[in-house]
Amino acid sequence: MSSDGQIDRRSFLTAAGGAAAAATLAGCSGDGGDGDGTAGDGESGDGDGTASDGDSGGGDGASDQTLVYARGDHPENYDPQQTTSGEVAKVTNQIFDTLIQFAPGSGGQLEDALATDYSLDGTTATLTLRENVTFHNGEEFTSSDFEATWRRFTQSDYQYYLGDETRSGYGPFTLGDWIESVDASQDYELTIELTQRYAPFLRNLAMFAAAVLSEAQIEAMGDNQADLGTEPVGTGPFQFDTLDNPNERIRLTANTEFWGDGPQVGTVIFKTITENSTRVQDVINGASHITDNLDSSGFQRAEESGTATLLRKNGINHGYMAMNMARFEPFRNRTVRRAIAHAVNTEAIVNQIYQGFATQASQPLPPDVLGHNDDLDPYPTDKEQAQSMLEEAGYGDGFEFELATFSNPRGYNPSPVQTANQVKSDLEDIGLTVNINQFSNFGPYLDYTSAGRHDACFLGWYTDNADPDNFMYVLLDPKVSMDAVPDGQDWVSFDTEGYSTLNVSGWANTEYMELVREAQRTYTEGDRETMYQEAAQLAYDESPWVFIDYAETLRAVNEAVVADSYTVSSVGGPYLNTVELQ
Amino acid sequence: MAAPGDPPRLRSYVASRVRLFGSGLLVGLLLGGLGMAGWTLYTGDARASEATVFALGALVFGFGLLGWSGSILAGNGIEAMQEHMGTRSDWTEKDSRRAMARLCGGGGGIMVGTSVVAALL
Amino acid sequence: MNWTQSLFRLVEPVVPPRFVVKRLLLLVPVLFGVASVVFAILHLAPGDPAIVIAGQRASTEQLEQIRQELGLRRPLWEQYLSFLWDAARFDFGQSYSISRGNSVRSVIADRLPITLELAIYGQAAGILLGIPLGIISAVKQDSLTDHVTRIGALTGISVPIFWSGPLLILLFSTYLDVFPTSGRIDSTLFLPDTWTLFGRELPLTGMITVDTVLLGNTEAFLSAAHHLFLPALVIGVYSTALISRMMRSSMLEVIRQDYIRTARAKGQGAKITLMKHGFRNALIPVVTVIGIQFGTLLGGAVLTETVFGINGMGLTIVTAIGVSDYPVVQGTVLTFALLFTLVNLVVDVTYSYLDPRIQQ
Amino acid sequence: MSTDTETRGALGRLRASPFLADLLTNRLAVVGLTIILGMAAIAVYARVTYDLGALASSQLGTEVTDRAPPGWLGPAPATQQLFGTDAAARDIYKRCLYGAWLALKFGTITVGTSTTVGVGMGIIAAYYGDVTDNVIMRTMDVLLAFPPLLLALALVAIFPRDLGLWRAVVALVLVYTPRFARVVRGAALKVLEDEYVDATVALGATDPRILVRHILPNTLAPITVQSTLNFGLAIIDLAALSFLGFGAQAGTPSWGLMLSRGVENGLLTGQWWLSFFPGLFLAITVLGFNLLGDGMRDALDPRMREAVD
Repeated sequence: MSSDGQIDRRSFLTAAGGAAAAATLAGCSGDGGDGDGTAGDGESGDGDGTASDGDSGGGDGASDQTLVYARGDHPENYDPQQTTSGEVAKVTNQIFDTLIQFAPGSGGQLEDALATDYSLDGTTATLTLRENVTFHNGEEFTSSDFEATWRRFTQSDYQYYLGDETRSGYGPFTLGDWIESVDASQDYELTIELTQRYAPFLRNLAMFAAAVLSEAQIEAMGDNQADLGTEPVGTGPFQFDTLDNPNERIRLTANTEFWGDGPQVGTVIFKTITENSTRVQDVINGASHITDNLDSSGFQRAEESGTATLLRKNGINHGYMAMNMARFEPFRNRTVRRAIAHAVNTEAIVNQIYQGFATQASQPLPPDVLGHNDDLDPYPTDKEQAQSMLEEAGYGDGFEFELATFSNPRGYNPSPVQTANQVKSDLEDIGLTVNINQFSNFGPYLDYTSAGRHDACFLGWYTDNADPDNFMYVLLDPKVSMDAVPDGQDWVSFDTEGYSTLNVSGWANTEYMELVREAQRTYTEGDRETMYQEAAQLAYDESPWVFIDYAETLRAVNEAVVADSYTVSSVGGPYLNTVELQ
Repeated sequence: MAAPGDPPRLRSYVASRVRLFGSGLLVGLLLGGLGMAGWTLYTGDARASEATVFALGALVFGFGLLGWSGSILAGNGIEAMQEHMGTRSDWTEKDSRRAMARLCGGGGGIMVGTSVVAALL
Repeated sequence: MNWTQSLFRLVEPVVPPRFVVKRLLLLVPVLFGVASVVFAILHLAPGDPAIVIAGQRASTEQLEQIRQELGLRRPLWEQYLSFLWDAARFDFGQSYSISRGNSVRSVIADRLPITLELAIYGQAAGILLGIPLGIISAVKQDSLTDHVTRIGALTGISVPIFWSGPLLILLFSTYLDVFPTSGRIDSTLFLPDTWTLFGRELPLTGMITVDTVLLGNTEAFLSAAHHLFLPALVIGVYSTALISRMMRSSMLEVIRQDYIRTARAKGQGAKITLMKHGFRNALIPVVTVIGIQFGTLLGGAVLTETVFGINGMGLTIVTAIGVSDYPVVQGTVLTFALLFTLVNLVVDVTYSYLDPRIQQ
Repeated sequence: MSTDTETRGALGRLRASPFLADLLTNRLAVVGLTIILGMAAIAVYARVTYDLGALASSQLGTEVTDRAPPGWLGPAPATQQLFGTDAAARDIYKRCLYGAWLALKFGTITVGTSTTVGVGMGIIAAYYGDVTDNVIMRTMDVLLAFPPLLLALALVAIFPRDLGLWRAVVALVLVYTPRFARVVRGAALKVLEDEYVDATVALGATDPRILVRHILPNTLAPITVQSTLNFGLAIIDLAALSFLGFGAQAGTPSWGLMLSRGVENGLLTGQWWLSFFPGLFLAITVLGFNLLGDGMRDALDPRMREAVD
């Protein structure tokens, strides 16, 4: 690690380039790479990877191979605390480790990472940390690194606090809102005191934003904390080497001292191809090995080619259309909402617009998440029934409303404009007039929806931590106090004290709110499951949203990648440490 | 150009420019003040009105400044080119400069007027 | 006077330094003018920067905190003045999302050369092909050559870049697989940040075809040229079409001028007449118009970069508008304006070479 | 230079209509005119025959296949879906035809408005002169100095989004108006210099009369050329704004939007018909206007012909 906190980006890159040219592994001073890795090897045997001893030892032999990962965007800052972008997380997950991680290929099971033992009891979380883990800069990992990480992210009185405008919204969301204090008095014991009982907390520790940074680096960065993302230093399987912004690439090299499995390749290059189908073509040609964010036509094309395989997995996400009860009066009538749910042909949306790479949604929680209610089926499309329900509700003559939509594809809604058009066509059939209000920019779009200015809108959610709370409480609880909801009313206005604008339908069903709030504090898995299933039933019946789809996680992989060495995960990852090339 | 030790010419040099800019400024002040007050009455949101009217003022001001410097910068070239091509649009650098100075004054006036009214409200 | 002599006269140092200095000084008000316009545009544009920064996961209090931090709650004149001050130092702070946490200055430093490279190839093609084509077309007015050139030029400006570009990609990249679909260089080739000249380390230009030559890396140069071919072709055709049209009408006008007719009457050969009087005079409006057309070319670069996924200033501004990364929008717009002004300044100076009368 | 007399000559010529004769002998201009008339016929046909709502709404969930190749390529009968269907299973052929209507409609609105406003400003500037002239024309000059597409992008970013396609139209009107104002002012000044206008003023003619009776007719020729040339540019710029996502609203069968959706939904995976046909219509139409405009300019400007003896 450079001792000079003032080092600027260009001279840093020069240093890194020089280091690469000398075939050393770059840190700022390059000393991490030359270090003797005995301690690391010993430790990795302790973990889950029995094969890794041999691999780490023989890693140098396999190290000349280069894995190329193609993606759609090239952010230029790889600080896990400054981003909300999945594109950044893909890279930081290679460089950094979290205390606990999502097991590769699982639907969000937790497993050991930098902590070998962890428990949550009441408002206290206790973790035992892995010993003999070193950062890429050669510093040893201890509990004070986590403390510094947390303080940099959330504590404005900390000397090296990242700053309100620099840190991402994940700061409070992941750690800040929940952690009261961190006790790092012992090097390998960590005690975290929470502000309240909070069941998803351990899962939050596995989120990419909770990645552990090096305290030594934080201190060395001094007042230039924002620059940390151009020279990230972590404990992960790959270490940062070169950031080539003009050509939109980033190069990582193997960390031979990695505590866990692998890495099996010497170099990983993340390259950028904006156009989805071009990216698939690149994998088919073998110019890159793995790519993500496929669209349906790219998927078909890869499927037909003989050189690439396709991996698909249920995703943990949800695309929906929210009906804003706080603004648009007819939506306050449950029968109207249910009629709309019956009219929108989600089957056509999922099978034709999304080409079958998503499944119809039936409830807020996607499958594979604790508390998903298997008894619920998507609303069947039945326009006659929808029509008669409208008449029953007194809206037989129809009405007119605005449907706001973003226009650039997002994972849970790969074709928003077409989807909006489909909804418009479907609702026309039952006499409703839909005016599509299309936003080309996502930022102003969120601005608009979180101010509650829409009648109805498309939105969606990717899970952060695969916890049901992350959908049920975050998206559908208004987070106002129970007393703020007037009697006999199941919505509140957006300016209610404490209102969370993530709830874009204004829904405030007290029965539902009690359930999910109780579940948030419940640590017994079985009890939580029952509560969420009940809450899901309620959401289904009340239908504040039209539940549209759960999109699949899709990856195209070139034949050069050894079969099964790459595992698709719907949360966390990609796990490139295990990937082998032929 | 006015040389030092040539006060009357300097005075007229300055005065003519002040007159140009000033006339614009006065109109701008009026527009800005009235615009700000009127817009606030209409929308009921002083902060948003200030942002809108002030930004419009900045737009006019920037536009004027750009035109002013642009006229001098490209003036000779454009005049000569038009003479050369015989388009005869009577474009002169001086006219352009003067018109732009007025615009500049107007934009500046709107910004000042808005800020004053915003501070009073 | 023969052809070489007239060429030589072109490079004679006839422009007084004062002329240039005065123009350079005027860049200051230009910068402030553009900065004011940019300030206005961003304050009139919809959208709240705080939500852009914090994202979907932020709470209302955090948003308010960020607004305070960004100074969005200060009076506008204060925001305006501090913005001007920052603009004067070319400091737009940090990018909100494209390159979050990095300075806008470094984003621009990375991307400007990319656009310049594309624009230079486009402009060069336009000048090298467009000017001769325009002359030939004018000299042989109404001949077959003229018709073909004119139809070609008209087609060139009529076919949208956002149609021809994708079609070329489809044909040459997807079907024939002779050109890469995107990127600027093979993904496994990395270049160092400096090159060495007589033992001294110098920074690279950022223009990849130049850099690879400076580094003497043939493989990388070929790869870069291979990647650049299609985009350069698209913008080159566009620029050639623009300039040949201008050159033709300008040349026609000069040809008809009396003194040329007189010269011809004296019995000199038609070709010599053209070279001697026509070319230089015809070039005068063309040079000026090339400057103005540079703006159109920048517009073409925006579309070309969008189509080919080239990460230059054009794609940056479209993306930045798309994700509401306001500091980047400010920086790129200002850079575009300065670039445009500088090019016109160069044009102005060139122009005074060609026509010393205007230096006064 | 003897520009004045020559230009006056050109205007005189126009009155006696050798202009039209010149134009019609220019084969390229005739081709251009034919293309435009053909497109106009298509536009009117599409407007009368098809229902915009039906063309805009998604056909998914019906028996029509989405992204079906053109009939003459694929398994379907050759007459079916001449240009194939798009990602929402809509008939590209019909949408392309309707696109002609939209392009000509919005092109006419854009160019018509900028012509009207530009002519107004130009004439006013020329007639009143002095401060009015300076303020109007100098503002126009600054607007002219901005790169057109970049200026339009910046303007589109400020306008309220609910304007939809009108946002792009308004931005382009602002981009084009100065061109007309400048041309008209130049032409009007020449007319004003003629003694006979002075004579009419002396006889007590009112302002509007002079404007309408004397100035306007004499500026018609340059305005027409300018409008024709800018018509092509307007259509292409409107399409470019739609392509970049700042123009036409979802589902509208506008060529620019169809093109961008087509590129996104399938060009690179071989479904070229999604974007090829809208682009072809766009390019042909623009070419038509450019051919005609060029021909008109040649026919109008006598210097061009004198040049070659």
